[in-house]
Amino acid sequence: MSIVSPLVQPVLLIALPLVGSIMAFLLSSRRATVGVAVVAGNLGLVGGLIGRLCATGPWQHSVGGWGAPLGIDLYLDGLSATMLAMTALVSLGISAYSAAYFSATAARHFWPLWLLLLAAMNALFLSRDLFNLYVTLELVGIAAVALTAMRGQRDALVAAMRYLLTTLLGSMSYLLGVALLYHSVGSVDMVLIGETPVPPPVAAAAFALMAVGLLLKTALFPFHFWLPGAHSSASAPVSAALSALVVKVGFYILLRLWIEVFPALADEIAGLLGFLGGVAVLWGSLQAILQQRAKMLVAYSTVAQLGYFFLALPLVAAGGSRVWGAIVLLVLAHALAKAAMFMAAGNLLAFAGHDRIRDLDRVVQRMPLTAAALGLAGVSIMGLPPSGGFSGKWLLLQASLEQGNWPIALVLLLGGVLAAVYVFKLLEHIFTSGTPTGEPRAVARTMEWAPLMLAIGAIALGFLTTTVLDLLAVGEPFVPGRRDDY
Amino acid sequence: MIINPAFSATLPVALVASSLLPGLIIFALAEESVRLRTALNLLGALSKLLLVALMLWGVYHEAAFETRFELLPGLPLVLRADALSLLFITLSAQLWFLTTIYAVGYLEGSPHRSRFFGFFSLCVTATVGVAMAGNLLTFILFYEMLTLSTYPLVVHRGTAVARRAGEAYLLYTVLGGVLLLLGAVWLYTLTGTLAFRPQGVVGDLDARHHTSLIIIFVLLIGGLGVKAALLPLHGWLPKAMVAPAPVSALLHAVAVVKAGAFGIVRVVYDIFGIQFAATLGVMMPLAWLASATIIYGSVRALFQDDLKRRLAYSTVSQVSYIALGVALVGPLASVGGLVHLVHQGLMKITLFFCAGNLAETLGIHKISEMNGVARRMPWTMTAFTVASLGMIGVPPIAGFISKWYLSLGAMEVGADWVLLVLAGSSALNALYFLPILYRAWFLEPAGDWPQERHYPRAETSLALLIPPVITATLALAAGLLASVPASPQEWAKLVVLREFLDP
Amino acid sequence: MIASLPTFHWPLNAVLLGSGATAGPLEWMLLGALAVLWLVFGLWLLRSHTSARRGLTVALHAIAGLGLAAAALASDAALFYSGVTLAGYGTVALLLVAHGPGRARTAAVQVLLMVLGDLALFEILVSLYSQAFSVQFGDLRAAYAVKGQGLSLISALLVITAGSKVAMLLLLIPATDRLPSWRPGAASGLLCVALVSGVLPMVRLVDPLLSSESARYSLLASAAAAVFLCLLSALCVLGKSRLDAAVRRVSALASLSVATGVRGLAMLAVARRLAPLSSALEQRMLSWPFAVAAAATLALALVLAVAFGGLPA
Amino acid sequence: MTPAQLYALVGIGLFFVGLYALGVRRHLLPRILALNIMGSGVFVVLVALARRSSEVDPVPHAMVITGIVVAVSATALALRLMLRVAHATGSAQLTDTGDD
Repeated sequence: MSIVSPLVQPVLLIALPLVGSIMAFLLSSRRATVGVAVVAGNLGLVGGLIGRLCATGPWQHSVGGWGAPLGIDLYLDGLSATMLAMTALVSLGISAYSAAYFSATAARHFWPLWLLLLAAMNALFLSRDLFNLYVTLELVGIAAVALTAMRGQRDALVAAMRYLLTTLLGSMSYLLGVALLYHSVGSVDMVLIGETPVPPPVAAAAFALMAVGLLLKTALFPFHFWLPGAHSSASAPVSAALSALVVKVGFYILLRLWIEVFPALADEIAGLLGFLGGVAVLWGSLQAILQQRAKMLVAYSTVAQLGYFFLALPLVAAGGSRVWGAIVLLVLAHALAKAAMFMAAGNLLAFAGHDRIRDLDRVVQRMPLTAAALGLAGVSIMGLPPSGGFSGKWLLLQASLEQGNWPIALVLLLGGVLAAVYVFKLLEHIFTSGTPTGEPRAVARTMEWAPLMLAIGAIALGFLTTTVLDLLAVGEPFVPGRRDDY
Repeated sequence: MIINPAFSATLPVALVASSLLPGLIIFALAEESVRLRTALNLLGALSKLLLVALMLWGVYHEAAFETRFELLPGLPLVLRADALSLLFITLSAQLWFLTTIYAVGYLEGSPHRSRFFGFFSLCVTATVGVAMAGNLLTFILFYEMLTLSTYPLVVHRGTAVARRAGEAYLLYTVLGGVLLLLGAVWLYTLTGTLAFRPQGVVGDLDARHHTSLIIIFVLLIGGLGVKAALLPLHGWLPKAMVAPAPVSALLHAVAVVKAGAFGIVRVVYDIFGIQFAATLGVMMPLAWLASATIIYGSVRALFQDDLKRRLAYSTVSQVSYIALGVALVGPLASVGGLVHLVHQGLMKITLFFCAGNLAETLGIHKISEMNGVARRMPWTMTAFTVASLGMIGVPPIAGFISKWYLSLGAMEVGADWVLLVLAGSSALNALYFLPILYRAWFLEPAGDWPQERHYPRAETSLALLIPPVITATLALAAGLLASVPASPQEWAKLVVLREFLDP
Repeated sequence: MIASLPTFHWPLNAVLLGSGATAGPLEWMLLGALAVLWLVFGLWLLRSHTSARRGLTVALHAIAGLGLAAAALASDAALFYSGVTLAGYGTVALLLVAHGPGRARTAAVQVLLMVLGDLALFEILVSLYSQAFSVQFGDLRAAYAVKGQGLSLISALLVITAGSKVAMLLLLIPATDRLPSWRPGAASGLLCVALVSGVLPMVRLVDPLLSSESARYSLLASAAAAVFLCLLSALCVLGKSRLDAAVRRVSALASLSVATGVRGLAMLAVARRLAPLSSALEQRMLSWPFAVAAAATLALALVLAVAFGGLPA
Repeated sequence: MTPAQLYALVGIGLFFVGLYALGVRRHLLPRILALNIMGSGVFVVLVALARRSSEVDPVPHAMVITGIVVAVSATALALRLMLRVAHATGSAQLTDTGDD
């Protein structure tokens, strides 16, 4: 339990990173210290919130006493708490890594933007009306783009630009959908909209617009064109943040819409999204296998892993909250594992000066911790036990077999095999003995420990499955319209 | 018998931890700290032996050792020690101890030893977990852990050949894991439980599920058959020969191959139930497959000149004895199969130790280089002779007991063709082992050895010499004293009595 | 005189499948014969040029002798079988040590015959056990009385066992003119093996209370099988030069018959002891199962002969 | 057709004009402008549809103001980024995909 009164906690959750970001911007030194302190504090706050949540159940807070529609309502249930916890954990790892990673000059750009991103994400997970979601989404996008461009190399800039155009387009289309909905309902509150009848054509149009916008941001195949470039060209911690957290944001909103606003419509397009998800799994994995550079490989693996979330959607209609739980498990597992992988790949890059897989022999051997991080994260990505990835996959496989949905089951299994192929394409270099190319540079301890810790987290998630599922169930976020019974 | 419940719940965990913790610590050790590493290894191995002894005593007096932990909703992680698992644990604990000593001597001065011994311990941890798994989920968990922890050992040498072998190993085992996973989840959707129970858990299913049950059986056996090197799935085993000798010993005698065979036993007896499996009509095909593997492996072994490859194919053949004993639905055959789980381990590990000694001391890898080697290394070759005669089935060595019970079991269920298979296998074993012995004992050495190394105390370093001598003695004792209480044979009878014959 | 010898019984429950050893009149006599022959064999070994490997020779001789004793005294199948195999492998190894690689092909055929005989013996014991559920010879004999009736595979296997073991002995003959001196010594070793692992099974398994006048027929049966096997194997051994080899074989046969005359008497003694049980064999072995068995034996021997062709010489 | 609906249609028209431009133009500046046009289109829709009954609903206006602020900041970032890209690649267009 944290000392701050629970009513202010959610606000602090947004305010603390914001203040931190401003401080980091104003300060001339010690940015890293401030940043890490803020992120650690953020983790503490989230811990307190979760404690409170488990004690009293879900609750709502109107900022400054102004209620909806004009004011801003913050809302917390199991799902948002889980996402907050994921963000807090992963961002702590990333911050620890970045503290050692960035030079003083780079830190001047990194920390303010990074903390801003954190604030935006916290706000997003806490807010529950469509317009706030739009604003926060936009903030997340802008911060993410700025972080991507930060490295300043040519490819990074180009990728960032493409990323920016994509994300802006996505928000526009999303916002138009919000406008249409507002017209027929007169509110942007999710549950309200979910409960009021909307003329089908309007609803369909709105959902289509919002869904497309979010899919663009979530980089579901075939909207993934911008992702590999952006995720591989950014600097390591940023790539980790993008892959682990930022892409999940769009999916989170889609998930909320799916459950609260458009349950009927959603089930109709479930098949399509499931199909796209399946294609994403296979296509992303194959691309990953074909890549010659470590970071590109990891980036494409993100494309594949995102596919799993959508692949499972056809199951939710019959499977209910257990399937949702499995999906969220996969989201968590991927967040931890992928952050670890990107940071480990960053270590390789920093150590060898390149990330050509071919020439990685013996580079990895001299960084056992990084190698271990890669290996453990790989276990979760491959979905081997014990790991969060395995738990999620098992539950999905179970649901798909119960519903006799063989295609999904097969894609799940095949995806695992392909994942094994590309993970070991990296890992087998740990053991081969070659000659180091170029003069290796030392890598800071924290930069080795941070990814290892996150990877261990991904493994530990396999043992905490039931706990996580219980936390998720608080406030029954997966049952439409449960908001008004607290 | 009354045992403090807290104690009985912690013992399985302790058994797993006794090799897991040393392994994790060893990873962190520096390459140079040989003493500490060795001390940790032996400490772990000894404490495991102690715990196993405790458990043997307890289980013999029908105490129950069980630990549960909620892993997935409705699917706990269960570690349980029953007679069958102890048969396997005891074997692996003893052989792990000896293999550790051997490996310390074998890898002296070679690079990446901390990594090696770390994964070595993980590998044994996984094996113990496989042995104690109380349900299929737990089994899969440790089975995959075994795959992952063995891979680094297979590719330890780091050569291109080793890497290819590792790729083959992964290809086979990962696909096997997929089959296993699919089968397990499917089974779970039908039965709602994956627990290992005597007489199985699927017997009371509706008859319309029988087709899917047969498919599930095929999936599970396919997944396990990869590690057990059943006929179409054995390809990785001979390739994996590039690994250092202790690893081959571990692969063939203690961990990987045995885990597969053990899994087959578990699935047949504790998931499907032997009688029900027989009524499903899946056992006879399994018996045929096993027999085919037995003959095929022996025939392939005939034509290998590389000693370790010949031994590898001999493993392909010998391990299927276990599957065969299970597949011939009958108590005597079961005793034969189960007891062979131990006997094959003892004999095969001896053979690989000796092969390693030849390679390490004289640089001999091919059988054609072995002329007169027994004059240079009499003790090693004596151990080798005992083990290979045991493989042929010559009494009073352990192999005889296995063959005896298998043949009896075959006659008991009226499957007389199995006698021909066994006789043929014995003849083939003689055909590919006796020439080796002939070369080693009766031919003149052909000049100098490829790379000879001299040791002050004995024909080779004692760490390399003592383990094979011990295992050979054990193999001899297991046969000669087969009827003393708690001998492998007696224990296997106990298992059969408790698990399969009790109503 | 023989019957007055004392009878001992040693139970060995912990050993193998729970076995035991018995020493009665027959065993004493057998032990005596074996001791003499085995001593001759040992002396011959020491005389032949094996000083370099004397240690090995002595060890092997001791082990094989132990095997012979165990087989002679065993009152149960498992111990008996262990003794037989020990004696067989040990003796062949000794011959190899004595002759050196020069006799590789001979030795190979002997090994193949030995393995063949052991396999046959194994199958006999297993199938009898599955009838009797006991390894004691008493029960096994009862089981044989049941299973061995009429056209039985077991009788055939029994003949194969005996035949193959005796053939190992006779196999020395055609090659003798190229053996070192004291060749009767070599033969005496194999004679022990033949007695213990070829003839003794019949004594143990076949019901001895039978009319004696048919003894010669049944011994003839085994001998015939042996000669068949032996000639066939000899062909494999001598490879190319068949004609002169054949001639030498005949002459050598004569020479050996003289040389082993003494032991012939010993054999007669045993044969007389065995006579009663022989008619039982006659009933089965002069019937067509025996013909089948002999044919099968020939075929098998042929296969083995081809198979071992690639062995190092 | 009420003026409100007319406005709404205009707004939607703007949105798609912008979308079209975003699709066909290669140079970055027009693309950024196109995004702004799309944004304005959405805002027009919001404001227009705000009038559903006799009295005007203030919430959409609040939203639009917020939205404009966001759009402005986004545009600023986009323009800066465009300059950097132009400086780095020599052309203000997105040439290669960056993932060689």
